[in-house]
Amino acid sequence: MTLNAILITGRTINQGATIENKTSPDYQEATALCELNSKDIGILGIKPGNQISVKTDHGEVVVKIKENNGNPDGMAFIPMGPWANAVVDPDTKGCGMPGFKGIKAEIKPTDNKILSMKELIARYK
Amino acid sequence: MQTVTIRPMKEIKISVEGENISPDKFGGKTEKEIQSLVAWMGNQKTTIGDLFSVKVEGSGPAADTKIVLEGDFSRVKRIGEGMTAGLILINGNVDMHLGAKMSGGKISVKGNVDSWAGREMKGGELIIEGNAAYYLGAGYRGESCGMRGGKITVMGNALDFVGEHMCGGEIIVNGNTGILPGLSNNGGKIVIGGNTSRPGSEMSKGTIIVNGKVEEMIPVFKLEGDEAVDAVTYKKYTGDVVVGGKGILYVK
Amino acid sequence: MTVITDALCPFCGCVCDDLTIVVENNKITDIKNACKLGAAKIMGHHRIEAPMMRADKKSDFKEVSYEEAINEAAQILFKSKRPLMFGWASALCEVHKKGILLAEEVGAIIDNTATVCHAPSTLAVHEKGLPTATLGQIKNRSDVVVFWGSNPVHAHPRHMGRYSVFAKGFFQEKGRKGRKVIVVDVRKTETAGMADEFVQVQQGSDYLVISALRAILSGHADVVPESVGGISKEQLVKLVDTLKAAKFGSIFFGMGLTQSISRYKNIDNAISLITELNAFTKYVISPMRGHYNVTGFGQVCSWETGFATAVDFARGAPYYNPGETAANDVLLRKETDAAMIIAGDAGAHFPADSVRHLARIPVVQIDPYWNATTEVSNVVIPVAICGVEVEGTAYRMDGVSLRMRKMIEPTLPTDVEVLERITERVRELRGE
Amino acid sequence: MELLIKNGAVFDPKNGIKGDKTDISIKDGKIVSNVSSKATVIDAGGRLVMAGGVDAHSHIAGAKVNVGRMMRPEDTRSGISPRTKITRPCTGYTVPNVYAMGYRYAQMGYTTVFEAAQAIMKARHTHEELEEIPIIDKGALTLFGSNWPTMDFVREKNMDKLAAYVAWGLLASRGFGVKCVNPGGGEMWGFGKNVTGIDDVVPVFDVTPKEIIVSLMKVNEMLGLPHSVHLHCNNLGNPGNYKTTLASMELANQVKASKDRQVMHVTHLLFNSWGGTNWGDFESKADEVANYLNNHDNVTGDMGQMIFGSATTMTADGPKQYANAKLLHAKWSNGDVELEDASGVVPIYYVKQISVHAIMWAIGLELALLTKDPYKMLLTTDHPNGGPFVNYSEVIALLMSNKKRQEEIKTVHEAVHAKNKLPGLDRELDFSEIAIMTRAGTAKVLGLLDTKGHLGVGADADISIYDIKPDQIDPSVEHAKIKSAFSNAAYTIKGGQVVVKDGQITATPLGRTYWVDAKVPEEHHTEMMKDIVKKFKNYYSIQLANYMVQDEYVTHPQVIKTGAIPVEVN
Repeated sequence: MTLNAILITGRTINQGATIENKTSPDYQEATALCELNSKDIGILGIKPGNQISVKTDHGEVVVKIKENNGNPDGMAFIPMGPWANAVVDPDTKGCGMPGFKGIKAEIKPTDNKILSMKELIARYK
Repeated sequence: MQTVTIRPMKEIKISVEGENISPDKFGGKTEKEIQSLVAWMGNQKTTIGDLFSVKVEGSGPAADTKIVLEGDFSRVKRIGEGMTAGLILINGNVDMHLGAKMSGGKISVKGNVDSWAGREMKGGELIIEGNAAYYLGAGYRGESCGMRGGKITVMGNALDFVGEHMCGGEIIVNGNTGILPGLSNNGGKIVIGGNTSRPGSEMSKGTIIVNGKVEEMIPVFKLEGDEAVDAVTYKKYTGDVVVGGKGILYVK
Repeated sequence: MTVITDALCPFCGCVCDDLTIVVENNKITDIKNACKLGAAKIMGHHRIEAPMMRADKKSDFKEVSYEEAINEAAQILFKSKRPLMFGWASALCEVHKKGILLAEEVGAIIDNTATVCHAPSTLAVHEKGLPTATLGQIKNRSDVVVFWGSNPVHAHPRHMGRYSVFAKGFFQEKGRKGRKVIVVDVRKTETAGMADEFVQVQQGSDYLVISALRAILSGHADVVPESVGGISKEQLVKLVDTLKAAKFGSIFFGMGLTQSISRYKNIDNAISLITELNAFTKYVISPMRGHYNVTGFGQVCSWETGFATAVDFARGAPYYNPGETAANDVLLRKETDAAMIIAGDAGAHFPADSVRHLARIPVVQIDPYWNATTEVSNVVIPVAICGVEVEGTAYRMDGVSLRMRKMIEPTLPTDVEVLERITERVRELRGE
Repeated sequence: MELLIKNGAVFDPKNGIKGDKTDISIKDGKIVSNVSSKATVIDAGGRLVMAGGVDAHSHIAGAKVNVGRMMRPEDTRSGISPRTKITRPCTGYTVPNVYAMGYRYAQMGYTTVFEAAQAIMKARHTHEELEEIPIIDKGALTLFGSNWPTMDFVREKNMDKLAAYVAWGLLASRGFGVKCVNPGGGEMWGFGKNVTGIDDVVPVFDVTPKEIIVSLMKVNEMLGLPHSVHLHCNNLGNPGNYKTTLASMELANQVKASKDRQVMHVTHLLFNSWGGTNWGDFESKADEVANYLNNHDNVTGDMGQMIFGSATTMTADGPKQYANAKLLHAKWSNGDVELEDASGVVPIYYVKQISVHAIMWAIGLELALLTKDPYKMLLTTDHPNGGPFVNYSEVIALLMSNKKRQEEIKTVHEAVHAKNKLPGLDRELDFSEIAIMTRAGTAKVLGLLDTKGHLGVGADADISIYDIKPDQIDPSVEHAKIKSAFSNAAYTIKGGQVVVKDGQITATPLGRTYWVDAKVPEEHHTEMMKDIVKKFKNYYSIQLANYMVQDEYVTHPQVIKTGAIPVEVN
């Protein structure tokens, strides 16, 4: 199943607590995830902890799904970091700030592996 | 009549500051004199002659000078900045700040222009056959006035913040614009042929006409009813009511 | 064993200054009063131990001497026609001063992490100014506290306790009970869960909602439609009444406003709302700044260059225009031909296209930690940790200047030493 | 290092020199009676020589100045010049960067400047900027007028504790003197309100501005501070405020000076000498204010002269700035500082054809021309409130030439004829009077006349040479030359070093920072600190241990020691 969502990115406490330790599994655990509400997770037909692919006009990334029922329907949240930034809108809109929030995304379950920070960045070289 | 034709000699990757490419700077000058004018590229102080081939035909003052730009100028900023007279014909795309602060003369572009075209323009005319990016006819950071006079015409589309802080003059965009056109309009006229969103916020004076669809209206306008402008019927709004604005927004 | 009291936290913009640090044999063994974020940073992580270099970014690094790495860094900057020097938020003001001088000398663009955080707030300040106050003013007086697009429970864990919500103050003896807390956000965050009122706005509609509030406040509720940004007119009218009823109101805003559609214009509009509320009662507005000294970079850069950030020194004099001179602007245009990334992680926090360009050009990194920027670097120079191993100045989110303590002795050179040596070497290369 | 300035037409009012050809000998940064034959000689060639300029009131550093920069990139982009081998880049007109502050003052022949207001809690920031302002000596006045401890001790009528607090506050902020801005108003602005005069009661704290002013003057003299209380009156910027100003000045009679200077300095009087009841009947009352000064020796003032064009108003007077922003529809920054004070920043553009602006412009000049003794009316523009300091030469030219004034009057709104006395004033100040208003007088008002503002032996070797030959010029007629000469010094010498030659910066040494270390009896300090500790525990948002400015922020201190108890010698 596919979910069309609006993606936002931002801080979380776990992302922050591991931010100076970006090669650690803890950082990946805290950051390579996407929060959706249980209804949307249900639409995807998967469970928290499963992998999903988040695809936007700007890229695609595989992250783990996490339940957050504070999200309204159709809202996806990925903590700020390399995984989120693989799919955000780079356009600075004439004011220097890329589009880290409000990006149209297509979310699907996937079996593809979650890349580590190093693997993710290696794709850019 | 003086005609100056310049053309990049190689691909330009790092933006060149082209404020010296202007009839006011070229008028009455020889090829050699034009070649020796400064053109910064990044942190390198170079000259127009280092970067461009220069051909001069005839001689004349700024008002009788035509500059023809051949080739790719998409990384040349500030062309025609502050020009007071003459003509610049651009046969391709150009970078930011085209015709910034110009007060007279005419610039005509076949291609696209990057952001801040016609920034703080006071007079003259800017014709863009392609698209414009952000802040068309807008101001500089913190200034209370953007465009004050003159006319900008865009045949294609423009992005966000068209005519921000406009205090006078006229902007016509035949296609669509991005969000917030005419933001804090203080006396200019903006005509949008296509669609836009969130027009006219904080406008105190001036007019915005939208011939396409307005995706989102900012809830600061009073609907006055229908009104015909040049035989076309529009919904007429006045505002921004928050700032006691006397601006008029016509939406088809 | 040494116990350091009233130590300052080098993590977020709260710069809490009431930490107690226990040091044994130059190792921090215990912390009191710090939140999870501060404790994690101060207790320390794996560090880069020695300078490293590589010519090919796909190959592994080789350890080199500081001299070699500094020479290479200087060569890269010296040769560059369009260098970018980015980061700075996790470093002290003393580092910023050295960085701005070096940027001047090599004709670089210098920009800081605010470019993906609160730089839009600065753009809004250019338009409207900033009616604000120190955090103690809020603690002592504020009876209505609004968090708009900010989530302190996650990003500034002690903010509510120390300054804004639970804190007791002179005119707010009851602490939490005396304050009305409102959260405006696109989703029900943990902060929203603690609020008296949660106002759920549709993503991207903040500008419209603020305009509606301004219209209602100015007596023009008649032009406001029945629903704006997913909020009913009724709730908006009620919200305006609540705001007006305050004796001292404060709004704290975050990246929900700076990063959404309309960007800095959201804040521009919010500042106007605050200014207009002052016709009725006292109101202030404050950005929730992220890194502990991101505010400091803006301060130093402003007094040294006149501009807060994104300063282009290409022509020897400062030029400023975010949208043109900010880090992502020049990276996305592929103009940058060399970069120095210091005390900030562009590799992790810039969009993929920007990082792709960094991967193509020579990159010098100065940082204590291995991070995503390291992955795209050619020269990596590890340094001491500011605010833990190095003392110096930081500016709290409200602009209060504080002196960070040294908790333990550094084993590596400081940012200041490294930047001074690079600057000296650049001067040598110029033949001075 | 020895230097000898020969053939200068020296104006040194303190030492009674009025244009005489006097040689000045300099050794090790000081003026001495003679130097050896090895001394470098500067031939002034009959040109005007004065002590380096001293500015007692200018907003050059600190939080609100930087707020001005942050909110005004449109100002920063004016006045830009790139770095040179000697100088860092310069930016800005009304809110210049730190380098431009130092260079531009030095280029005008100024060598000492005092920042007019710093909150203790933000003093570290002030010093960070002062440390980067090149060339000039400087210092900062510390705000005390709405601080909670001040109001508590005033209410308790405990002058010992108040003196101890002022002494401690000066140490904490590395401050030079006591600034009092709209006393009580800063606290009331905490809830968006203000006081309307000196007798209003500040709620909860239960004190009046009058009590605050008198108490601060008392402890200022108890402590024997070099400078007097420096007052920004209540009601500033409101028509009719001259009554508040006169009432405030009268308070000076309640206190005796501890030294040979005023007990109250009322600053930027241009903004406080207003008659009328609204903007319609707005008029000058400069004559009333000047008349008061002419008849009293315990109060001094400065002009706060207005300059047409762009300015940035910035003051600790928070409520005034909100009112300004509303009136002008201008962008507005506010900066409340917990338990201490407020501040606001609003840009303004002064227009010749706006009647109120024209009347204001004339008020400043009237104050200088109607006050007989120039020691009582210093030259300032309250930079950048009245206008940027780079315009001092314009003010000097206006004061020295009635012809220039009459020419200007023709270009401004006609209201000045009805609302001001300026059109009828024909007084023209001479070089000695200008030297007093910009040097000797400022130094005397600040309490620094031993080493600043004169050219006698023992003074700091801060000297300016201007490209005018006083015996060959008629300032009344040749005012353009006067303006040009005072804009760009032929030489500025700072601490014996040539820092400016022909208007160009030649060296950028770092000047010193003046601050006052005032001692009080230990028991007073201890008692006072009990209150302070409580305030930090309960109300401040930072720890007491992190409050005081550390030595690292004042790398070239010039400490003046004073005290309520006799200082033991050796």
